[in-house]
Amino acid sequence: MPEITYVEAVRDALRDEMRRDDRVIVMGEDVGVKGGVFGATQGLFQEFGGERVIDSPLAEAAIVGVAIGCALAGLRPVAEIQFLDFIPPAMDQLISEAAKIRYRSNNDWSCPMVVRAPCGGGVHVHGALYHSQMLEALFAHVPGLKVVLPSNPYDAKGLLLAALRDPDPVCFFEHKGLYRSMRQEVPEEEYLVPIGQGKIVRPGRDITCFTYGATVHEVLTAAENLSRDEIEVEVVDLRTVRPLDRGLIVESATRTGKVLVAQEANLAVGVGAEVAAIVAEECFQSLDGPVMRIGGPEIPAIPFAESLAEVYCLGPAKIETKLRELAAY
Amino acid sequence: MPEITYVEAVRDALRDEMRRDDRVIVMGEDVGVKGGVFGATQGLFQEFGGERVIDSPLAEAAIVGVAIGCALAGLRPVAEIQFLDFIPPAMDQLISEAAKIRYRSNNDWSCPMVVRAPCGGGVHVHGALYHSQMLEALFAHVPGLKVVLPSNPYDAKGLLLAALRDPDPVCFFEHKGLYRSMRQEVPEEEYLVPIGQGKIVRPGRDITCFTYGATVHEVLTAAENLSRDEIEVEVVDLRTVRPLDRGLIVESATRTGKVLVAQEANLAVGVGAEVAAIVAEECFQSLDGPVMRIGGPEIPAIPFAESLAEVYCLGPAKIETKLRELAAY
Amino acid sequence: MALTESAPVGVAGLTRERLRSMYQDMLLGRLLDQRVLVLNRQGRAPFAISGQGHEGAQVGVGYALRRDYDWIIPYYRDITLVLVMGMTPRDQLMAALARAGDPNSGARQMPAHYSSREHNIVTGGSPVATQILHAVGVAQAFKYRGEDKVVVASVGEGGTSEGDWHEGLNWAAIHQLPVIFLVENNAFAISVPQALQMAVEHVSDRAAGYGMPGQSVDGGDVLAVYRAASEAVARARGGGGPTLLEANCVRLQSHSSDDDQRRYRSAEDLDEMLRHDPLERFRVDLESSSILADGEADQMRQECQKVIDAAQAEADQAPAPDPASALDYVYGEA
Amino acid sequence: MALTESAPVGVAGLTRERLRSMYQDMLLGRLLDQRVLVLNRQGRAPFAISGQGHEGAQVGVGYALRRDYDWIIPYYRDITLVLVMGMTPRDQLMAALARAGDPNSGARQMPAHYSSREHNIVTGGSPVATQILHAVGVAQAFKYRGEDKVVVASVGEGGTSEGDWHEGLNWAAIHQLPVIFLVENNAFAISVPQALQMAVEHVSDRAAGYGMPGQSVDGGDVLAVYRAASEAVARARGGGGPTLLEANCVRLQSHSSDDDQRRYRSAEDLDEMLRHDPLERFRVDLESSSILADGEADQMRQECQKVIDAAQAEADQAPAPDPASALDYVYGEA
Ligand SMILES: Cc1ncc(C[n+]2csc(CCOP(=O)(O)OP(=O)(O)O)c2C)c(N)n1
Ligand SMILES: Cc1ncc(C[n+]2csc(CCOP(=O)(O)OP(=O)(O)O)c2C)c(N)n1
Ligand SMILES: [Mg+2]
Ligand SMILES: [Mg+2]
Repeated sequence: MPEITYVEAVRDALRDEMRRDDRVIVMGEDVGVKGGVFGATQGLFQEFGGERVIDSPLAEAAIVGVAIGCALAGLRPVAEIQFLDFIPPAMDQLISEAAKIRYRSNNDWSCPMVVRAPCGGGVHVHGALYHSQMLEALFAHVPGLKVVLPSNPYDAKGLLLAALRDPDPVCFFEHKGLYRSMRQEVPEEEYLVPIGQGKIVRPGRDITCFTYGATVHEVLTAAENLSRDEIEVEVVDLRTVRPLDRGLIVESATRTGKVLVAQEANLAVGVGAEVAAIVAEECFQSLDGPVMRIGGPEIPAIPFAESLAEVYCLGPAKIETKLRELAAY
Repeated sequence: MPEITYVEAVRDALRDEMRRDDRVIVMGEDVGVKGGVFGATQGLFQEFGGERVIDSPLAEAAIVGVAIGCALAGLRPVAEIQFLDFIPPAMDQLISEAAKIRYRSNNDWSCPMVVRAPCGGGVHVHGALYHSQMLEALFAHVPGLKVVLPSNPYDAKGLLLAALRDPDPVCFFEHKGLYRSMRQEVPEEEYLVPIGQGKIVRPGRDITCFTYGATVHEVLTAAENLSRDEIEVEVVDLRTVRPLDRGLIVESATRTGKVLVAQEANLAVGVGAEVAAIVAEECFQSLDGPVMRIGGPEIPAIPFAESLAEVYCLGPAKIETKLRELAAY
Repeated sequence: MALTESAPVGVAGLTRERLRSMYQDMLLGRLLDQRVLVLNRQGRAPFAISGQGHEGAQVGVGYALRRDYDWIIPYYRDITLVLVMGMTPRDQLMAALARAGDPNSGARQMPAHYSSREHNIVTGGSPVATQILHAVGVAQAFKYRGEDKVVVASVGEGGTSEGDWHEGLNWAAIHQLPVIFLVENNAFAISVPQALQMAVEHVSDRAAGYGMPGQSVDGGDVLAVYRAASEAVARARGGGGPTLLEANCVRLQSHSSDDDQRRYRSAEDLDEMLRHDPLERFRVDLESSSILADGEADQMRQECQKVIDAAQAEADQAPAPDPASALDYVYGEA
Repeated sequence: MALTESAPVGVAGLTRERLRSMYQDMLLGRLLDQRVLVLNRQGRAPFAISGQGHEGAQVGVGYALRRDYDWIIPYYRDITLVLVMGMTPRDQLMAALARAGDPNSGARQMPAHYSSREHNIVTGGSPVATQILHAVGVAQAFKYRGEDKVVVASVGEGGTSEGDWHEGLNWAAIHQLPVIFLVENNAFAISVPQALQMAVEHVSDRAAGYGMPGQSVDGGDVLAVYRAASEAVARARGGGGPTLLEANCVRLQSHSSDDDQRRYRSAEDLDEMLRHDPLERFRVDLESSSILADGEADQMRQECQKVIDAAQAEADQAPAPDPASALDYVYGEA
């Protein structure tokens, strides 16, 4: 199996599905000749032409709204938003329209489409306030949408193929900190990773840490450090944050009895709050300690200067401290 | 003290503050001659003229974006969104711009403004999917915003006056189910209800129910029913959902040991999840039962037909059942 | 009078039969609209929004399309347009009374949120102007598949202030897509007059700025609308790209059953409107050119009322939606 | 050559001194821009976005305004415009090197997100075109208070595709507000050429659709821009409402330090651009009309470099932001 990067996995999934299904078309800013600002659509314009790989005007509501129209008319559009930070202009099309089309038409119409966007930041990534945000909570709140955040190349390809075949709108948020930093063996042939299933990426008996996106790797590093002291942390990569894998959440939390939720996004009213609330309601009798959360502080996003960015970002050390606190409880 | 309705309280606050402070101006669809579709700006155009009470074009991003510009230039604008359901086109202006202006300019600029919108629905209100939504979670997630949802005329006036004097953008969401259904004695003179403070609207020893908006009244009814069986439910009206009154939440939950969070909005990744997560983390040792939530089911919003709307809406009976379940735990 | 030019053989390339049918559809739309308002006043239909005064625009455009072939994405005033495209009074009364059998949404949405996959009527929500972008996407799909279908999206003049409207027209012009942007300009957006909505006289003045043809027509003159729409349809079908078509209408009723336009419009203004009633104008034209015989309009009216009565009887008996179904269809089966 | 018409006494109502000062500002902007790119290539400035090729447009507009009286809401290419309005190379290098002393944002934002309350330069974020609406609001406040100030909002031609742009122009025209919508059209939005951004030749073709005057000028000709901008400013100040002013520029560098325009633009295209360099053109004009003597431009260049060197030396020494400050200023004190 060839080793490929995360962004190559995204591109391979798009290319393979476009070869297989001519209803799949791609639209977004700079997705054509340039192949996307991160190269996620590299080569597609050359292979499939400007009718299927459309360099859109600079208008996010249009990118999503036109994609909705394409979906209504039987295509399988992929809308790329250049940075997740620029999805708010398309929010109305996503939450008022795409999410509600099947329900409001009593199943007469549907809207199968994928909205892709790079998200996230971190120290040493110079994205600052508007090229770093994790906004998944805004979509995870909305019935009718599915929200996926793969943490590695294998999942990126398998989940994107699943998203492309899903009957409903899927928000597919790719962590740009992982795009080139992570290589992995990925099958060349087709495979699907089902939407809505989390995965235990490290089994452990003492604490469960639920997380997703790039934070998975920071949690894994922290977990290794704790393992040296024989504290075994189970790490669950949620992978999909809407719908959440409730079964896995409850099962793992019940087994370990201690839970930390770690997320890169701002903490308040985030996905981690939902996970914590599920655990607090459904695992009450099994809990051996408070359900803890760690995530972005109460500032708008990651500032530019490294000295400031560090305050926002988690990193293994902060996570380790929190895990030790919970372990000691 | 005169008895006035909720919508009159809103109008009085606007009028009084416009008389006091000529930096206050109002803009939105139909806020002028018509006085707003619910009458919340009735009489203002006649008293203050078209320069201060601006009938805007049908463009929500503009209503909020122009208000931001007014605030930057030293005014105290009030932007009315006709229904909260129609705020998503303005989301970018709210969460990318208004919320971040102070932070991104390192306190050089600020954005004091109020965004008002009627929200919510219920059986017998014919709002359906797009004239009934509770979208506060989308804003409660965003640092830089404040989010207020008064449950009665007294708070509506006092909180709106506080919002109008706040140095930062305040989302002020008024429950339209309460606009005319609720009368209360409200002082004619000025008073402020501080943003960020919840209120125990019914003390109790057995369970705390945290809630806000119109649901407060449903919870109170349910609490009365339980009281007949000597189960005393403390009802906390959160009033502000960003920032949450963490102190009160922890204090009350610690005291009663049992918590239900009730909200009209969709449950997943909502304000109730945040409250539950806070309780689960900070009150672990005091809890005598699972932290429970009740709220909107996993459907987009309140359907039109009454038979369907009932499935969405809470109402005292469903809340009572849940409270009894928790009490029996 | 355009109409009498070539009567009695017909006008605007339309046979006498077709002209009569146009009148009948306008009439059916008007009467159905009135019925819904009555049901609302009786407290039986919780909400009503009227298309009275827009029938000329709607029938003119509808007749320029190929039914069950071309697509429309209507807005809430298009009661008559959707009738032309294949909906029935029964369908609409099911919606007005919130019956399970409402084909638009199963009574999940307010009435006048039209939808029918069978008739290529695309589902719409309440947010104004979002549908403009959907129409562009539908047209993009037509073009991609090499189909010669056309899609019409309608909106009020107030809706043209929304960002989505701009983004949609711009995109359609760049890609020369087969879409017609119909603006039913009734001079008011609820209470906001056109002068507070835009600083131009005609919405169609904006077409040039997008690089597409634009035209304003008298929406009170169904045949003028038909001609303009037919031209736009021919252009779109032939690969000539989009058109901005403005039809100037009158809003004979208040914005909706929750509004009272006497509070913000003068009595003269309201009176003056009546002179532009498209239904009355068309009747007079058809009668004066003997396409409608004396008394025939009344007879048609009675026939329409019968259809509506029967539809109402059916809707009256029809069941409300099953509560259990409220949770269905948030997602499809994978 | 417009310039030689009335030289040596000056042109376009500008004294010789003022013309020289305009050149000097253009030069300073260019050289500062180059320095930031060097710092980026050295790995010291994490991000850079260049305004090279836009100096004519920016100085032309800036000189038409009253500094510390009128307002601007710039975009990321306005390095030279903000210098004209009062920012210094030191300010900008503090931002490039992410120093605590960055007056724009305290190094919270990427460089080129200009802001200075002192100089009436409104803070901007990264989302394209949102600032258009803020400018309209600022102008609304001016009008409400009866002030005769003017605000300029700038944006690229790509930004005109956003809904916010439409909503802003529409609002400003309705209320006849003192705002100038400056579009710096460099024919590309990152890699997307104008023809995929709009179906019209000139952005200014859109002005009529909003009911406001629109003009396209050669952004390579600083004096032409100055004249057009002065006219627009006079109109706005006098209560005559908004103007859409398009300045056609060249984007001499790639979109940003993360882009390489050779991947999507032809070598001829890139070569051809150089002929439109506003700085070179102005120098030749000033020299041929003896407003600049031989060698003076070189001398000015050296002076500018000295200013920039000193600024860089200061920025080099300046401290990074204190981590503890990261949590400040989310909210103000009530
Ligand atoms: C995004 C959005 N904002 C506001 C509303 C509320 N609203 C419904 S119709 C309407 C006026 C529409 O006027 P116009 O577009 O002229 O159409 P008309 O009703 O006159 O046919 C408004 C403000 C809405 N439905 N959607
Ligand atoms: C809302 C939004 N979408 C996308 C981007 C990413 N982006 C930044 S600049 C740019 C191109 C802008 O082109 P143009 O407006 O022509 O200005 P230019 O850079 O050419 O001066 C894009 C797509 C953004 N910053 N904001
Ligand atoms: Mg109208
Ligand atoms: Mg450009």
